[in-house]
Amino acid sequence: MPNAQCPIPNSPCPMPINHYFNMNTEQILRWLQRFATKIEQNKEYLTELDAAIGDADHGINMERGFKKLLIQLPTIANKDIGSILKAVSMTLIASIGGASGPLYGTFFLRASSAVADKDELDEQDMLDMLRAGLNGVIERGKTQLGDKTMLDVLFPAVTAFEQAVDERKVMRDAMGQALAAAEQAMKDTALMQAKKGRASYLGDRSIGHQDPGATSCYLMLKCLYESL
Amino acid sequence: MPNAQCPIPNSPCPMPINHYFNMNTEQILRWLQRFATKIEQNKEYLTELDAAIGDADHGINMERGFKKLLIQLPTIANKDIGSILKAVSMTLIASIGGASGPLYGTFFLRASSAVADKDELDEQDMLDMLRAGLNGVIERGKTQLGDKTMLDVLFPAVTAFEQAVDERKVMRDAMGQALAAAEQAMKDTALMQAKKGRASYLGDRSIGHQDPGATSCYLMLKCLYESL
Amino acid sequence: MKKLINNPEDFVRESLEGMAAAHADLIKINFEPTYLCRVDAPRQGKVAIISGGGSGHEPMHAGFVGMGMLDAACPGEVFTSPTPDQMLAAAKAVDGGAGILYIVKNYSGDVMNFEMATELAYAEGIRVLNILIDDDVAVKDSLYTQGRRGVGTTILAEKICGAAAERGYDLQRVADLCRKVNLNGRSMGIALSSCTVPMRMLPTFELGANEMEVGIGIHGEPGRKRMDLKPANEIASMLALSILEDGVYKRTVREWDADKGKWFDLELVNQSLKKGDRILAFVNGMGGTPISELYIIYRKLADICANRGIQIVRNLIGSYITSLEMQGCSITLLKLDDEMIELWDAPVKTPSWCWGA
Amino acid sequence: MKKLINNPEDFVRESLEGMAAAHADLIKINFEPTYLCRVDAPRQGKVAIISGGGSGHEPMHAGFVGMGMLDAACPGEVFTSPTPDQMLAAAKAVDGGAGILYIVKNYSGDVMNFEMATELAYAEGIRVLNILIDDDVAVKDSLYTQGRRGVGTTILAEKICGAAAERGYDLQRVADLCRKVNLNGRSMGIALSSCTVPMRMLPTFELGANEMEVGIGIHGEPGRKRMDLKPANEIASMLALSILEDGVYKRTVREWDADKGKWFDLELVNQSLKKGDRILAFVNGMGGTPISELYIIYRKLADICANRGIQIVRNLIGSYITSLEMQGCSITLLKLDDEMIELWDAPVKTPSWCWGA
Ligand SMILES: Nc1ncnc2c1ncn2[C@@H]1O[C@H](COP(=O)(O)OP(=O)(O)O)[C@@H](O)[C@H]1O
Ligand SMILES: Nc1ncnc2c1ncn2[C@@H]1O[C@H](COP(=O)(O)OP(=O)(O)O)[C@@H](O)[C@H]1O
Ligand SMILES: [Mg+2]
Ligand SMILES: [Mg+2]
Ligand SMILES: [Mg+2]
Ligand SMILES: [Mg+2]
Repeated sequence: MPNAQCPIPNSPCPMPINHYFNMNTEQILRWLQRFATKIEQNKEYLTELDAAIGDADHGINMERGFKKLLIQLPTIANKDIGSILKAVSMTLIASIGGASGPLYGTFFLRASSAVADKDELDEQDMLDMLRAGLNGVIERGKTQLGDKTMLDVLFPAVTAFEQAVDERKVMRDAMGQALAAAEQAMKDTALMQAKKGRASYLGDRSIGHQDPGATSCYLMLKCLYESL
Repeated sequence: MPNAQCPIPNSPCPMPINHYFNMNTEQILRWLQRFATKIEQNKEYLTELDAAIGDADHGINMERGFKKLLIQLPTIANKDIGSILKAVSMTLIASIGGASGPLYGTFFLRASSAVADKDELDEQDMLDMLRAGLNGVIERGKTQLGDKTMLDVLFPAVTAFEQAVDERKVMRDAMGQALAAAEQAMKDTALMQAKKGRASYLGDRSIGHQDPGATSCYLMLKCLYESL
Repeated sequence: MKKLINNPEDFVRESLEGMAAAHADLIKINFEPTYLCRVDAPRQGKVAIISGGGSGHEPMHAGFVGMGMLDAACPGEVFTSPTPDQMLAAAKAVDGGAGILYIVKNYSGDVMNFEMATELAYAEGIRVLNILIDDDVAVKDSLYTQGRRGVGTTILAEKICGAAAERGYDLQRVADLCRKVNLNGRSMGIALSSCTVPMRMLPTFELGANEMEVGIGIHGEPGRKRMDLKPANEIASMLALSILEDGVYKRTVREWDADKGKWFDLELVNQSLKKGDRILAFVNGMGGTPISELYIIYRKLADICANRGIQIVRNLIGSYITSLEMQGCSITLLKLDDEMIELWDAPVKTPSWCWGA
Repeated sequence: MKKLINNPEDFVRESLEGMAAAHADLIKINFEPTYLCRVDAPRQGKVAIISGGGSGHEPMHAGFVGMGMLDAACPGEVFTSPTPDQMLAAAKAVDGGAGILYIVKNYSGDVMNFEMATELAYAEGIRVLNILIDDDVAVKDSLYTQGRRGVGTTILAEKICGAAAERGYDLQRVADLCRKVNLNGRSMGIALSSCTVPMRMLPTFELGANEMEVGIGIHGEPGRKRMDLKPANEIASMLALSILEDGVYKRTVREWDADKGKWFDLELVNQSLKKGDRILAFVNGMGGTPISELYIIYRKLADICANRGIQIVRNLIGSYITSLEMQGCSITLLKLDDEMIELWDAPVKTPSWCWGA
């Protein structure tokens, strides 16, 4: 029942209002599908960003993984959300390579554990899922905020989402706030000096360029928002 | 007595008229000096010609040899012509390399034998010298006329000189005729398809380009003429 | 940039197929997942050594698989770390019961993928140790950063550890030796031209006609600075002095506890090279530089070392760790002891190096 | 074009000095005149093998001086034949009393200079034979022309004859073997880019962004034709078929009669390769092409040979006969017999090749 209205008109809704804005399996699949397509469309853009401060392959790496994922999606469509995300993780780990492979792979692996067996995610589930993924990225990448990586988008986005959920915003609105934070954070990576990943070897020459992994991470969140 | 006049005015000259136009040691040295300088000045031009149909080193090769020769010239100035040319030959053989090294080396080696012990060359001596050098080039290079090599300048030049001597032209005039023939022959090498040397590998792509070795050979003859 | 390739997507696979076809007496290849291993793997009772990394650095690593060196290599896409499933499959294919050493270059991608593979291997009961190579002095500090990259010392460690494994060193000893090699090796490189990744077909960076990029890695990532092109002697001096005058280098690395199945932090310290040290001097070409130019660099390097009382007792000159068709070179100086010299000289038989065998 | 050089005039000397410094255990160098020879020369009673040619083709020839291969190499200036005084001095330095074989690539410069050297050696009482390598099928006819150039087969002949000399073959037998190798070898190459001679610092020829030069020699001289750039598989096919479909090739060469001290003409005939033949397949890089691309060419070449029933029993892949930093490749196919295989496999220890030793 995506985006359904409260079933009882003109009455205080007995169930938490955001229940009707849960994210179901179909939407999760839509998210993944959309993200994969977005990566394809932005393959060159992401690669150009990586050319400026890395080794010019971020778009190519991501597209390799998400092309595989597009083929795989129909075969896992009838699973629960946890299983879907686990399968996604395995595919990405085994096909992206580079730094982004284990990072996106770990993100989805941890996310999947947080929502094991579920067919629908409410705001809290979503938060658990995103936070688990975020922690996975931090542990795998040994990154800190300000290192100029995808973490610099993921962290503020998850924080903004959490705050919105605390404020009892519905899923779509909360994700909207997360996305706004992500977009700003993505742009802000241009101001940072890279401390992790290939860009870190540039020293202060990395300043002035937006981080490719931060950018793909923003695209992931944008697609998530658009799939709600 | 370079370019001296007939000693007995208004009388039939008892000696062959061209006696007073002989080439002496000093002129031989002047020739070599001039040729060496000319090569230096045309180093790039000769190399460009070689770039078009060969391996872009003819000017460099020649200059390497003639630079050595310039240093050597003062040390051999008081020898006879045969000995001077022999020394020149040894220097060129040991420093030019490539195809032009043995060819110019052999030219001077054979030329030197033809004028051994002489301090002055009359027209017949000059013809003997040039013909010996020419035969050396033919034998060393196994070349035929029309192969698009230095032979295509040397041969018509020597032939023209011989004819002029037969017609009892004085040295300078005979050499002028030889030079005119050489100049035309040099230009005509552009029409030929190379059969010897690196240019031969080009097949008909060598047509349209003047041969570098033919060009340096023309310069040699031009300097010879100018030294008389 | 023109290349002898077919479809860019097929570059890595076709190149590996050609390599496997050419050296079927030494190596065999597996696809899905991709790895190459010794034709006689697994060798029972011998520690197996596995390395891997992005492609585009050939002959490293696949060219060094064989007797006395690597048991397996895992090639990724061009300049992209291979994936954990490749590393795990390679480990299973070459495990002779004495355990596996992963030799890992310190790039975030390589480190993370090998870490995942190490965890996966542990879960499957395969004993793995994991040693990082981080020898690139172009990267100055390590605090809060990725630290130094793994470059030239990598293949020297592969050779020396490969010989040790062949002689029956146990896993811990091979790993300790590998760490020792890393602690004694330092490298620095420059590029005269960018390379071009086949899938992109644009130079990774643009260099002016009179510029060079100093302190490059091996992936076409730009270096620390850009300078006017210098004569070979000045380039050799600059690279050599960066290494010779590199001070004590401290950093914390993560290693794997194969008993407890967890990671632990280890502080490592490099000491500076000093008068009287015996070294292996390695002048490496980046792929598009002819060996004649490398010898000009070596000539000056030998001079500098002699002047400083540093003895070159072994050398290596050639294009062994490359960045596709990049022009440029790197210098690696590895301080040697008797054990390392003996193991360096020991027989090796791989597609790219073969001596004493 | 950027290069790791100092003054262009010093390129050859400095590169050779670097090489001699790096491999002082194997080779020693002489200047004025310039030659490199085995550190243990002269070897009493052993036929000595000398080759030489312009520089810029490294590692050929200097990289192949050592046990089991060349006794001496005479490097000329870049792409310029060395001079007779170098060849004579080298002959004197390595003559062990069993005579000298000059292996000469068929270029007018090399031929003429080696002929002069042969005559000079004779005059000094040194027994010399003189064998031409002319294996480049890009040159079609030989009538009234210079005939085919000497390219890839040269170093195969050097290896095989070097092993034969090491085993005690006498001078005539080594020369006959060298002629046999030449009669069984064929090559063809292409360039993706021009090279740049250091003294000139301009590309020797200009190629469009989508062009390649087909049928090149090894001196940056333009090839037989220019074509649109093709994928690697088509390039490999084109080169392989030029060789495989090359017909009977007849020509007259000049050899030296060491007894009579004069030249004589000899008619030589190459036979076409045919089904069932065993070959050595050599994919050579021109200097600026990475080995990964050479393996892509080899992959297709192996396929083509297999389809035609031609057995590749040995192979060689690398940049061994180069044109400075030129990008491109050549293929050489050498028909082998048992004797040649055995000699190919025999130990060799030189700066660039080392196996079985
Ligand atoms: N240690 C790390 N932690 C988090 N993100 C990282 C780390 N290292 C790299 N990244 C991210 O990965 C991106 C680069 O990914 P990609 O280009 O695919 O891999 P590689 O750097 O191996 O070529 C960077 O832009 C950065 O956002
Ligand atoms: N066999 C030959 N006989 C006569 N002249 C030749 C022969 N081969 C080459 N040449 C001449 O030599 C010239 C090239 O000389 P150079 O460039 O110095 O040597 P290389 O060809 O070895 O690079 C050609 O232009 C041609 O005139
Ligand atoms: Mg990247
Ligand atoms: Mg030339
Ligand atoms: Mg990468
Ligand atoms: Mg030349």
